[in-house]
Amino acid sequence: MIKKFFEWVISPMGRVAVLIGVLALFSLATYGISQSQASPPQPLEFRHDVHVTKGVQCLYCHPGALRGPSPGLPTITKCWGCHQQLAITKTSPRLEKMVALIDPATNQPTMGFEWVPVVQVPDFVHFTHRPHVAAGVNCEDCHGDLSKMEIYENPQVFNMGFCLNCHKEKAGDDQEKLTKLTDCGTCHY
Amino acid sequence: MSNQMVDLNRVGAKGAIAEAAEGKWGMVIDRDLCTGCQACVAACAMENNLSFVGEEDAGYGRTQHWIRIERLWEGEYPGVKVEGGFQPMLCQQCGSAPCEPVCPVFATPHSEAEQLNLQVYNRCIGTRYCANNCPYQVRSFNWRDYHIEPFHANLVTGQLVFPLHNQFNPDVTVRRRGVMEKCTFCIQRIHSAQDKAKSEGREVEDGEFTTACAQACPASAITFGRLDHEESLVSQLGHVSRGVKHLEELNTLPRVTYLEKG
Amino acid sequence: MSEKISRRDFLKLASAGAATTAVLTGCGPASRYVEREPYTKMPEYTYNGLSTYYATTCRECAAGCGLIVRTMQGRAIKVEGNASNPVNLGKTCARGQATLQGLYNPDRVGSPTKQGRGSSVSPMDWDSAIQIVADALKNNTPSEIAFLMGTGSDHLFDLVSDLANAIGAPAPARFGALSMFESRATLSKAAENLLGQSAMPFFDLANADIVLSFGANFLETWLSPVAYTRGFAKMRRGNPKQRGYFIHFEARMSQTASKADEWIPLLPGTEGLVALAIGRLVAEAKGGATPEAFASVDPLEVASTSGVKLETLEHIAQLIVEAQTPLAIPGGAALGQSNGLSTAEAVLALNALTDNFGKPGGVFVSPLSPNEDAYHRPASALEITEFISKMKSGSIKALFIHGVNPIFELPKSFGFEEALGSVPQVISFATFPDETAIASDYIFPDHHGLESWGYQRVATGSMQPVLSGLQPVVNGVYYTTTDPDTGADTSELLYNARGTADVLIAATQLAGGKFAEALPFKDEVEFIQSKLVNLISEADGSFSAPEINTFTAYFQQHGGWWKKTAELATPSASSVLSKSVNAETAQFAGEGEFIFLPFVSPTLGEAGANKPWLQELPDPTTTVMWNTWVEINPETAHELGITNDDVVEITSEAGVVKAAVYLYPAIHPGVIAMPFGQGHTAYGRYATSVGVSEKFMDLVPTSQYVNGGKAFPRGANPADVLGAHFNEAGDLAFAGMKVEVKKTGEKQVLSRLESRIGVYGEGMGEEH
Amino acid sequence: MAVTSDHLYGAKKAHETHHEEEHDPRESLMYDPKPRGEMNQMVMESMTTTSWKFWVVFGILSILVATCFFYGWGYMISEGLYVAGVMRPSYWGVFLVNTVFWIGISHAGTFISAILRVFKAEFRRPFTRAAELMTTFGLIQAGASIFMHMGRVWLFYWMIPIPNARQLWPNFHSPLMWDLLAITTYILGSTMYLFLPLIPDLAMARDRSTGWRKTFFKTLALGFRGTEGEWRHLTIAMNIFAFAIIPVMFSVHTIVSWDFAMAMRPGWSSTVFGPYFVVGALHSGMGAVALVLFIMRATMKHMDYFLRKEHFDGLGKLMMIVSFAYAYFFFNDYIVQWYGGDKWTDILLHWLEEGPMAWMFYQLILFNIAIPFLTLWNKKIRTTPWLLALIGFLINVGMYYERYLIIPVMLTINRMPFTWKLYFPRVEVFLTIGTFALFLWFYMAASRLIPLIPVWEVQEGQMVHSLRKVGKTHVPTVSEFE
Repeated sequence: MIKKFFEWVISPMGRVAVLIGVLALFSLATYGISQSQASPPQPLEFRHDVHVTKGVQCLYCHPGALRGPSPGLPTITKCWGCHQQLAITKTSPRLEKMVALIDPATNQPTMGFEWVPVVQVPDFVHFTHRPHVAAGVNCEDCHGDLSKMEIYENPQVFNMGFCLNCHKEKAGDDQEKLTKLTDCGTCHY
Repeated sequence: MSNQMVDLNRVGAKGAIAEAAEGKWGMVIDRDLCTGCQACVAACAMENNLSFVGEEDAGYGRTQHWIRIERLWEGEYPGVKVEGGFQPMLCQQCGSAPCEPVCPVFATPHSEAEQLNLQVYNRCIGTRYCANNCPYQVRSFNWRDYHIEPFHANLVTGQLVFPLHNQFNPDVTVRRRGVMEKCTFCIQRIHSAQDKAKSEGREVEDGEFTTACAQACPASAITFGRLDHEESLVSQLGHVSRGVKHLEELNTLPRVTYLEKG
Repeated sequence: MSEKISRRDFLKLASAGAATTAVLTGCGPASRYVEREPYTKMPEYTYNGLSTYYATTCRECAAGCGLIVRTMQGRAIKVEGNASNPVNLGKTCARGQATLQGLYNPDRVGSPTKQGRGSSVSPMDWDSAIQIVADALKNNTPSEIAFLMGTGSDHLFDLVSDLANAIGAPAPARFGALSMFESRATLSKAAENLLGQSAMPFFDLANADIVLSFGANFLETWLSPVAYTRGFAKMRRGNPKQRGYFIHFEARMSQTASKADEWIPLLPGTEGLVALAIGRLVAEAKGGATPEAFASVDPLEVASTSGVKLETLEHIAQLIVEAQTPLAIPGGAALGQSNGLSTAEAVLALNALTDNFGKPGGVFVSPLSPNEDAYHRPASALEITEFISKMKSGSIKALFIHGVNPIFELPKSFGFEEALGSVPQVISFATFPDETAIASDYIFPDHHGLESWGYQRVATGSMQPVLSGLQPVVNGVYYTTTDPDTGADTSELLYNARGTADVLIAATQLAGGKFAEALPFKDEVEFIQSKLVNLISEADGSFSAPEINTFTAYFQQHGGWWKKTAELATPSASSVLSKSVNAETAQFAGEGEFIFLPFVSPTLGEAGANKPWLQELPDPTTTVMWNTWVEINPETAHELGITNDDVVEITSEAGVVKAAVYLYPAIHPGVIAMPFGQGHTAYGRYATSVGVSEKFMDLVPTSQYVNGGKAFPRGANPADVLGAHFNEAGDLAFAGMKVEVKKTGEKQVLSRLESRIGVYGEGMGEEH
Repeated sequence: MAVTSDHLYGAKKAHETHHEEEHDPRESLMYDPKPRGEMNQMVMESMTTTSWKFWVVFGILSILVATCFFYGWGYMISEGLYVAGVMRPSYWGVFLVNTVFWIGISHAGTFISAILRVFKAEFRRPFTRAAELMTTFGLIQAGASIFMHMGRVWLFYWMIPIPNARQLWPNFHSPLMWDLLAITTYILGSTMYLFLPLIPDLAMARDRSTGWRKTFFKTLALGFRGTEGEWRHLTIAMNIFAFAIIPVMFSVHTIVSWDFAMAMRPGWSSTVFGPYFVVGALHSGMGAVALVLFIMRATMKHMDYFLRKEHFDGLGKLMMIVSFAYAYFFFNDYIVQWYGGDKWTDILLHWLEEGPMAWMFYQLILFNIAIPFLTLWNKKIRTTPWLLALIGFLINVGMYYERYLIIPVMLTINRMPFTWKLYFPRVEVFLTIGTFALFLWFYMAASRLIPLIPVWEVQEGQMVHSLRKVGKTHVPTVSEFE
């Protein structure tokens, strides 16, 4: 039996089989990674492209990026502020979900959307938007061109290499700046 | 994937030697004032998401305190005394730290920017060499996932709910089992203070912020601040005559100065 | 990589099998299991990762330290001291730091519960709960309604007092283990006798250059530990030219004593004599006639009875004579003696001799707190026994208990538990399922201190009159459930608690009639405003406001209201010296070769046992964690054939208690000491101890968990062996018991932080 | 290798006829040749004839490996290291004791086979392979023990210098990195060094076996046919490895010792640790070889022919010499440290001599120094296999004690008296049993799969040894044609 196995492995068919097996493993791993980057289901398929092309500033809905670590996700109150004036609000089937949440009597939302954050860095990475915005990094530098995204997706894997490349680039030849920007303690504590 | 690698050797022991005895952040602890009241220990635990380990493990030497208060005796009854007063012992943030060069994966590198010994939890693979090599024995290892023991949970509608998790400080990583941890001089506070100062276009002032332990200490026995600023309180206290560095003979260049009773 | 999985289903995985989690940890982020998603339906500003800070007041003890609580995404994250509050000036003690673990304690009472004295536990809704309270008020004749309250939450005390006055019920009785071990009644009585006013004396530690403490453990739990620790620090290092000198008289080296330059062990109960003897020596050294107060004592005799060498006494007297501003403090175990009052008087007399009344570094009378007419001291143990006998006699039909756990805190010999049996209806407002709550008919859980409104009077600890304010820093504790399919989060209230003040107001409204008139308020806040309103007109306040709403807003924003300048009253020293103090050695109750010296655990306090981090804090002097120990002098133990970790049986006339031995090198050979704070039979999973085997698999809800017979006491409660003996002021003579010590043969290894090899040289062949 | 059989038999007849009394050939394998085919057959039989006892032991070992090693380790990984006994200040426990111990064991193999091969010590021939197997299997256990010790073993690959998104290299300042490299080099080198001399025997086995064994040997023998050219290449390769592996061997254990010597700890930072550890390793290795040879001889068929008194005698002499060296370094280490007079070292020595683990300290001296000194002088003891095996066993116990004292017991004492605590192993016990079981399991499996006797070497030896008639007498001679 063992003998057969040996012979089979050595035979061309066997080698091909082994190769296929290895490939399968790799593709499985890659699939896992890609899955972790896919956008989670949202309570309402918010269309970034429409809003961005209409000229809505990112910071209008995500003002936290100016002040602190997290840009913040807008509550429905903010959405309704504009949308109550728009004709499309009545017509669009996509927006029915939102309209349903508005109490016609008070014209105030009864409850908020529970947005699911898409970009998630692990706990051990302490990322703060403020200094990045202050340093003149544009939103699209990391989050991609949202005028072309119907539903937001991460343009790339937010891993350490992605951060470091940019940090090194920004530091340039400035040794002190490089030290600060490549210091483990800058993000990990 | 970029081909150029960060040469962490530069940031490691060499960086520490380059910075010499001065350092950036430092602490002064007045043993004559320390009443051993454990407020600093509690404050540290609350700030840094330390896990409590329960009676057994605590007694077996697996406490997760980042700062502990040592008490040794001298003399015999009735003349017995606490030797030199209580001694709060925490990571000394050595300038040339024995823990740094021995880590095979740079999980405890030296921060050139802040002049601290960092502990990068997510890089740590748990060889525990650093803890062996620490002359002050101030590193603690996560022997298990103390935080998520079902023992601490309530069963609500068939789901485990951990009320105590609400208290976690989001600025500090909650450690999983198998990684080393230690006092960070509340680096999250350092960062937020620097960030604030920068956003207002100024330098961080002395006493603008402090570590959790110093903040709590009812006797104000702990002082924290910039060592490289002559006028800062900590560098002035650090130069008084009763100041000593612990195990100085090892030339670890500790950043914590103890003020003896005298 | 497998971030989504670990974030969404982690808890399931954690319970399902840790092997999976190992893999997750390997390829996933190190700690994604902590649910840090914000509660849903939060205002927008909570989303941007910035903290919000609220000022409130610590309710772990009655000192009234101001807190600033950092909150984020609707959670309280860190407790910091309120730098502007005159009591603690931004500092906190360990118990204050750990108060969050009370707020988020997994063992809080989840909802109003019909307890049925532990027999039939069933949850109920608040409406019926309020109905029950209303009926209890209405259906009983007012004189048969009684309120038993803790030393905390002064606003509730005021509310209940007003209610009691209006309906003609007896005034609420206040009590707490701390007030018992601090002998507050004795202090104020002594002040009344000598200084002419019944108030808390204030000892200006900060400006004294030599301090004599007669048992006052002011660095641990005594009166206002944080304030006194600040004072101590100033005394030590405040004056750059001179380092303050500190002498402590106590039979065992307490944490406070361990900071003394000279710790002088003496026979318990002789503190008064020693004080007088020192006074006499001082008077003689100063020359002139010996004042009446010290005339009766003979230093030589005192030296022999107390065990303090005459040279020591003379040397101390010399120090006092040379000192600029000497100060003597009575307190702690010194007052918990049959002669406690005269001890206090003797020490005050010593102060009078050094003529430091009303001088910097001397003795003052604490200012009354704002909106306080006179100092309401908590009930003395004697008054509590009277209360208990009233319960026994059946003249109490309905008993409301809030903020105190008498079954645990009172000595068994008082028989509170039995007395409870003869009270038809007992309603507890406890936040945690403690012994008393479980033994009552209903638990209507009050908010935790950090969730509640209110104010706290500062009886002592600050030079100014201070009224510390409470406000909710979080609106309840929620838990977030995640829909595994959509990933949508929903938040539910985890602990359905309600402010007791609100409950009482609602109940009175429901009861109608004179009850409704007694508390004519919409809610708790309106009542508090009614108490604050007359502060608006007060001058020299920390802030001023035109009208009450603004005032209340500022009050909450600043965490209280206080005068800018000190208002310490200066007592009259004139009569003190002329009045003779009859201090004789204390009487000890019971037979036995050892004097029993209980003390409040510095880390646990009276109610810290259910906070895991306080349990994990090593005791400052013994470094023991999570348990109770018995301190015995090594020589004594050697004679008895007892060694470390031997479980001994301590028998007094009042009862028996068992605990493990700690050979304590710094304790009087004739004394054994034991910390108070452990030994709970209920009060949550951390206060009780659970078998290791079931520890990790047991998932039943905690309400059943603790009193479901699974838990057994962690440590032991020294109150069990205390007999009903009192000093002249009616305080418990807790240090006045004689006990037998017997070896049981059992062993229980105490968890110590210290190393027995390194600190005591065990197994090293020779000491190192 | 152009050796005709009558050349052999000539020599044999010659001494069979005369001089029985002068020279007893039974003592020496070299002067007691058998026909080549017969000898090969004996080896094959020793490999193929398996008694039920073997399977019983093998089964028990398999169960032990499954439970103690794999289940135990899996349990520890899933539960976290708290199931082990390690704590502050003893962060390293039995796992690293095992690592050092197994690396020590692994040394004997290379030492015996490589050094003796280099110096052409003839008595080595029959048991080089047994020793080399010990190297490989021992190193496997050592590696496993290191991984057991790690807190997050699933991330071990972070120690391997590969380009990665984090843009981080491992830290080459760390002795653990040196360890990793040294041990990997050693395990690769020694495995190849094990394999090369195996080829001719595999080829021999291939020609004498059928069924799956044949396929197995065929695959491994790489088509070796025994031609002149093949032999030349093989000999060259073996010589290269024999010379190359020796410095590697010395460096490996020196580097292992640096894990401790480089640390800032009383008792550890000792300059003599390098050679001390190497000698210690040889000491335990020799003992282990003696033990294994005894077991082989007792259990396997025909082994009493291949393994004789002379071999145990030579091994015994070696053990004694090594124990001398060990004694020197042992006392050197402790006495020099004591003479240093450092406060903490003094306390540490007190701890060792008077502390609760003192018994271990004194037994260590007894087993490692006293017993070898007192016994191995005696040729009778040296040539009694079971006695020598017993001594070897005791030496190994002693050496295990030594490592245990150096790691957890010395770790108890640091510069912070407040933290001193004594370590007790918990789950480590099972995992240790597991590693030992796995080692034996490998060995037993190998004894069924490959010839444990390098039969071609024996034959080669027998060919070059002969009794020649010079005048009236016969003298043993060795003809050099290697």
